[in-house]
Amino acid sequence: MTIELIIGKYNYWIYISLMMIGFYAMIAKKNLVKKLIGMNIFQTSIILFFISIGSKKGATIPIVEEGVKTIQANQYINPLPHVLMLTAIVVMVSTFGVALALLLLIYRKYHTLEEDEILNLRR
Amino acid sequence: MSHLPFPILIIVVPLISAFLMILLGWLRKSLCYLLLIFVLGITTLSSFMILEEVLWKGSIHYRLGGWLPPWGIEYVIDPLNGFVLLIVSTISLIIGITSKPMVEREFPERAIYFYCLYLLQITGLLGIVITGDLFNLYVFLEIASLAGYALIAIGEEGAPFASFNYMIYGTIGACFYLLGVGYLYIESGSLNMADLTKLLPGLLSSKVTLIAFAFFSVGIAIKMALFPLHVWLPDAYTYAPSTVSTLVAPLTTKVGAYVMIRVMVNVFPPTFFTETLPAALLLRWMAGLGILFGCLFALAQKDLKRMLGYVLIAEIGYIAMGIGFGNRNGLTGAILHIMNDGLMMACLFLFVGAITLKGWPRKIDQLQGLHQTMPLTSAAFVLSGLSVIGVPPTCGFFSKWYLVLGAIDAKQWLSAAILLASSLCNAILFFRVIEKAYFGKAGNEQRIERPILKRDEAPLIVLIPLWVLTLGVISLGLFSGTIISNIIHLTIPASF
Amino acid sequence: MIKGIPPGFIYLLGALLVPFWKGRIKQVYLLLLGFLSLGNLILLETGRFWTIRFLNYDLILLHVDRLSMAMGMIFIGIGLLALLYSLHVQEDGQQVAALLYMGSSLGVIFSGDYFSLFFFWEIMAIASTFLIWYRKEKASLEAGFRYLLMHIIGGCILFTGIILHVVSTETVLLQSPAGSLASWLVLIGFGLNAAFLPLHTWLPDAYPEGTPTGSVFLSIFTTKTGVYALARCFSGTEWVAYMGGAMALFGVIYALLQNDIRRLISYHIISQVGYMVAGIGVGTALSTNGGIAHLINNLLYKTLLFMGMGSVIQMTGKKKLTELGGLATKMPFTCATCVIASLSISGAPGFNGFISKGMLLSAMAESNQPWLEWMLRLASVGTFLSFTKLCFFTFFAKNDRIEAKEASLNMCLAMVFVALLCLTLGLYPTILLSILPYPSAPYHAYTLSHVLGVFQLFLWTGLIFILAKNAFSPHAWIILDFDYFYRMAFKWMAWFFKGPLHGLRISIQEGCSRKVQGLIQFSKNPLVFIENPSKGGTKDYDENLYRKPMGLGVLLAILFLFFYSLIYLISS
Amino acid sequence: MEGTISIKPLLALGTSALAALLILLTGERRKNLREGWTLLASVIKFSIVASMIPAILQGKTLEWTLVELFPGVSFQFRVDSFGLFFATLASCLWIATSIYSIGYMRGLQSASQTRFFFCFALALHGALGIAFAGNLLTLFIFYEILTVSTFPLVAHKETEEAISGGRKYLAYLLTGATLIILAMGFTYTLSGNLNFKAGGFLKGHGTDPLLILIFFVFIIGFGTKAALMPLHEWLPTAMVAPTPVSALLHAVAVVKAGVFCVLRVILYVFGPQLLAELNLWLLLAYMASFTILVSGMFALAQDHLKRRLAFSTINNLAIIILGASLLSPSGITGSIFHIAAHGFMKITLFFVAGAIYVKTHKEKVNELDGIGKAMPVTMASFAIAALGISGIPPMAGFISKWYLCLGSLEAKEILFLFVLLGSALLDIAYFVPIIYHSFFKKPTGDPFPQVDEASLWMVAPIAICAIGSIVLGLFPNAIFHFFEIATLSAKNVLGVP
Repeated sequence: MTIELIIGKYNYWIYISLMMIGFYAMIAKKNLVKKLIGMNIFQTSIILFFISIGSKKGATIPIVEEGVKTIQANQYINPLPHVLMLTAIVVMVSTFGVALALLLLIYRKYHTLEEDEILNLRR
Repeated sequence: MSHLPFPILIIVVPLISAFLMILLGWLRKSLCYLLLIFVLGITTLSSFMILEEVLWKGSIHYRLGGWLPPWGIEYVIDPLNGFVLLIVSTISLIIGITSKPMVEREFPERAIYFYCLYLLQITGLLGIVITGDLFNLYVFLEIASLAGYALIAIGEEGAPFASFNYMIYGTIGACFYLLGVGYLYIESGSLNMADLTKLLPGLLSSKVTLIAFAFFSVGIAIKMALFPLHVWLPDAYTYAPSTVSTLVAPLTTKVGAYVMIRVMVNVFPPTFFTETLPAALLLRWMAGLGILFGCLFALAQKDLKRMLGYVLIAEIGYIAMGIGFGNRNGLTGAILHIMNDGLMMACLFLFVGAITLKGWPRKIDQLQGLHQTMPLTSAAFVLSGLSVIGVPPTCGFFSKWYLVLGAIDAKQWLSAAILLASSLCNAILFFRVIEKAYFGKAGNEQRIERPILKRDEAPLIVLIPLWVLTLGVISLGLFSGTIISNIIHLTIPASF
Repeated sequence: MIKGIPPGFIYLLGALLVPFWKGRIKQVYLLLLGFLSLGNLILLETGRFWTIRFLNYDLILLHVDRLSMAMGMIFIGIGLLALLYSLHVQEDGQQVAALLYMGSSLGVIFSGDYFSLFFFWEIMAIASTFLIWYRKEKASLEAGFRYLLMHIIGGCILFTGIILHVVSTETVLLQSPAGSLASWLVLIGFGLNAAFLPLHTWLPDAYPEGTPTGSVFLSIFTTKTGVYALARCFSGTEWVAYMGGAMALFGVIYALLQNDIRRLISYHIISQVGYMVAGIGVGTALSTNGGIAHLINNLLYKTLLFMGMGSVIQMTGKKKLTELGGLATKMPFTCATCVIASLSISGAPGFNGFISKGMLLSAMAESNQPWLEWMLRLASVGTFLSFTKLCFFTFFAKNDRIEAKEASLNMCLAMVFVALLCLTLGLYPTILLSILPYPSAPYHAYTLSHVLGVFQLFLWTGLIFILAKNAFSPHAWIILDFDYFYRMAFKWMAWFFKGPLHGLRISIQEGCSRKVQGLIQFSKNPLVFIENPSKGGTKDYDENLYRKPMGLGVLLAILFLFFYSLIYLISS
Repeated sequence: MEGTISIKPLLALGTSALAALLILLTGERRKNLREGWTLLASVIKFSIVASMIPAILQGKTLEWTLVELFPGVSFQFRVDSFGLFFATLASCLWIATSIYSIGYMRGLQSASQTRFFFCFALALHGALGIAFAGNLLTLFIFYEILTVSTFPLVAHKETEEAISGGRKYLAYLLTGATLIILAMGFTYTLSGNLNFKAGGFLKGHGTDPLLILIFFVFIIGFGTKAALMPLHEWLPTAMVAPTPVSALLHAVAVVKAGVFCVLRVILYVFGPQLLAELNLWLLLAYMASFTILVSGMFALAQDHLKRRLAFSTINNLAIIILGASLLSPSGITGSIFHIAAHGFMKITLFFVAGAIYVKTHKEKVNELDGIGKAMPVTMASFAIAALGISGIPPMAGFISKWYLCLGSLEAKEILFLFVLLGSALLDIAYFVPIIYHSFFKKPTGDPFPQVDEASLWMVAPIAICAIGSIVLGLFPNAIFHFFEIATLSAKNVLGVP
């Protein structure tokens, strides 16, 4: 366990901790909204993961200025993860939207969003 | 660059029509159904043309926007995609045709949105199958899932909760898959499947690749409802509206199975899956337990649809087991079962839809006299039930046959025993229902009083597709030899 | 040139048409059948005819030589008389059975190969059983069943022998069986029909239980075909000869102890068959001739006896010596014919029994078998004794309570006719001698020594009867025969099959179905072993009761991820 | 042996399938038409099958391939002598059964007759398909059709008892069927082939222990249908079915199909040589002998007439298997011939049981005292058939007994001869009391006041089948050439010219 492993790869640690927080919420929280928030945190951690793997020290965002003839790859961070994550964010947002709509439906039906109460109601 | 536009048509047409559907719905509600059928017809036609071309000329590479891989998104269509594509589009067309009376009965005011979501769902499923890019696959996976969540939530009392449940698991599965893609990208710098196939053999020793593989294993397992990660399935499919479960049940899980084959056997080298890692072993175990579990719990169910849900879990187990055997026969069985199970499940869920349409309860105990009022419908159920049991010459037998051959080749006696035991279990399951429907007098459970047991058959628009599916179930078995030697054998990696 | 057809066929085919006739026409038809076969007999020539290809064999349905011819003549002749005797019988079935019985025994006599012999042998057994059953009493039903069982067992033994023979020789031709096992089995098979000891029990068991007319047929054919078959295949086997002697003695002794008149005669059949078997066993030309001659004679007087006793039973309804008596005046024809028959069977000079018994005794003496000779002589004493007893107690003893009329015309006619035959053959033995199998063995019946010997015997016997009349007077006791053991064996077997074995099956079945019930219960709720959340005990599965929070599934997913990664990392 | 291509097998199969469809479409309203279809189909089918006899006798085989199922295995019909034997028997007795069942079902005014006739036609379809199948897989397809189509027939009465009988039937047979899949899988993996070949095709493949395993899986699989002990228990239970079904089940289609399949496996998959090398035949023969004796003993204990007949069936099926397992020419001939002989005799017995039930509603053996007087033709037929089953000449049973016993000696195992004879004795012991009680026992009072013979629809098939069993015994080659075909099959299998 070297210090490098902790410091050098801090991005991964952050992503993992975020992910675990999200999981914790999904597993332990009884409230469906909290679960949903957990899910969102979990998804965000993935975005973080992807963005961080595309980054390089000292590089800039991958937008080529007008007139530049030769592109040096090490001056730009990898554009692909960004592109992917743009799409992923869209997906996640829509998931979130659908989820909220579902919660609305659930609330109308059971008048509660606590999972154990709903389960009890259905027994 | 292919000269034919079909590969893109098959995605774009339903996608665009999904939005057109809403516009059209504002104008003329009655036209929506026709649009749906029209679009599904186009996709079916296209997939048919695609498969034909693939079979004649070899794989099609279709690059979106002209970008070269690995940067651009490429649609690669080999016989496996083509085959699954055809299955998905055909079944969705047939189910689409039957949707009208069910929609009108269950949720007429939401018909437009239903049709829209239906098309989105199909877009997602077809996209998953057709794409040659791992990330693109994720996107389509989520499109299909989101449409699925929404569709399921339309259903009866427990549906929104079941749908939410499904969504949590589905998202986790999809995210795991996405993480797997990310790790592979770290290692190889590519997202293109064909590219990865070339790159990966050199990278197998890396731990990152291993972790990626683990993420894929779990993520896809959740999506295809492999035991014990199936927990979302029974509730979601039971409470979904009948037409939705008819659509979702046969297709979603099958497409998940397709993804599993694609990733584990095609993208990664097959030996990695079977020899380097105990992945195949784990898969077999999960599948075996899943089959037993599915059968056992199906036995305990009183609700016909729920029972079918558990049967579906067992069927997924079959496919996974076939993949897990890691040999030619096993994989043949798995791929064949994707088709067969798609047909059988469509048929069975459609049967449930048809009887619900006529006001019959879904409780197995209350089906007495069904054969008198709906003889043709119940006959279809009997035949497809026999297929699930694996009675020849129905198609279910042939996939089971290949799976058993695979088990023998792999010397997996326990698996063989499980496969055979499960078909017995299925026999109990289905004959229990058949017995109630045909020999109803025996039960001393309260018999629902139906004063007139006149013939009251499901409408033709349901009945004909049901019987088309049933005939498919009966006859495709006999043509499985042709299908296998002309299509499936082309899809199996040479190392098997 | 008209060739004869196998004589059995006339009766066998004829039997099929019986149900289509009624009343008088039926009677005419039956007699016609008899005469037809008599005529057919004349057309027969020596040799093998009617060879047909059946399955993989060449079967000879008509094998005529002097032996079968002699047997055929007496069978057909006496059969005709028996038909006459039973003309009054109304039931079609009984007539059919009798015809089938006759036909099949003729089939046995004339078949030249083992296959067809056995074929007819079995039909004979079945057909004869029906003659017993037709009496419709409980006792006769059971006795018939025992009779059938015994014959089927005998048939099985014979069958095994034949099969062994056929396999080892690859031919079905009728000849002495090859191989010791085969020949023993065939011998036992034949011997059962010939009432070998201790396989004889069917005879005294079943014959008294037959219908009055049926018993006549029974007494004619079954044992005689056995004797015929022995003569065909086992002529000259010493063991058989001693068996014959033993049978002759045994039969007589048991006959003396009987009370039931037909049972008495039945035991006499054993005794008489013993004579024949002894003759055949000795196997010289004279002794075989004697055996066959005795067979012919025995058929005549034994049939006559059964006819007479049948009439008595039919007319009085009684069949015990203790209940009978004083019928001499009431049934004079019956009485007279019975006396003739008794004298014949006892071998009085002038009656036919005298001829054949004499032949046998001389043959024994000739071939140096003093033991056998004395056994047969002793049996003769017993025979005379028992028939004196029979006639006395049936016809002459005092009995005032009995009422009877003379038997019907056809019966009397048949009886008188047979009686005349007995006398004819006794007085003109050349007729008899001319048809015997060995024409080269001359015999002179009425020599002085023969006649004197018989008279000597009669005197002594008469003396004994008069002195010890009381000792011989009939008693209503039960005499234990081998029968008892067979019955016990069958009873135990039946008990075992119906009791313990059946019980075992049922209990296994119930055990299985309990297991299945348990499984069904389990399948209704596979979670019985896990604690039921609604503390109601084991109820049917209900998804709402068992629905777990969704966090559990999420946890499962993570655990699986962890688990998979771990395994992959370790194993790579 | 080159097969001649002929469409006749397909036509014969098509006839019954079409009949089933027509019956279903005609339905309950037009009864006469519906039953007309049954009769018409049975006659047409029989004539098609019979028209194949001459070609087979010339040593040809008729083939028709529909579609290749997988490499080396097609959906194929191949009519050889053995198959034709069974097909002739089944289609011939179908005519009798159709006539009879019309009488029976009308006599009882049974419900759901359309279902009954439909399933009946389908079951015959399955039986014929089994007979004509050219390979194991095709055979299995029809085997399952037969199994499934018989279930509604067993459960026809829809009482609790009938349904549980049906369940038991299915449970046993489907378990057997799954084992067959396994065994077929092994066979295919070993040899890459499933096509029947006279004398077997498995020789030279696989190791001995594996072959032994496959053999037993096969025998257990098909043995359930052939009611080999201890897999027999479904059969007596299935006696709740209406009598024509029991007749069909126990004399012609179902159990015979099971035996047929066992024989196919013994003679056409494994082959005499291989079985002799592995010494498996002896084991099978012991199994069969056990069944023969024990079922005979069980039969003695049954009061229920049909159940007694059921155990007798179990007994006879095992006899057929025993004969074939002896692997000697006469044994195989006798065993094949016994399929027909037993078919004719047992169907008569069941028909009689049904006729009695229709007229008197009595099913117990001890209730039949004196019924011979009321129904003389029926009971006479019973007597003929029962005695025939016990191997008494001139009925057909005698010929099969003769050949089976010869076979046991040719195989140098005299033990089996005793088994066969012992079973004949047991047959006598449990059949003959019925005969004499029904004819001769004087019942107390008149138990059958107004009973006479059943309708002509029923009596005619009874009498015809009874006469048939005599004719078959006297002229075993008459009309259908049963004996010749059986001999031919035995020769083919053993490779004797």
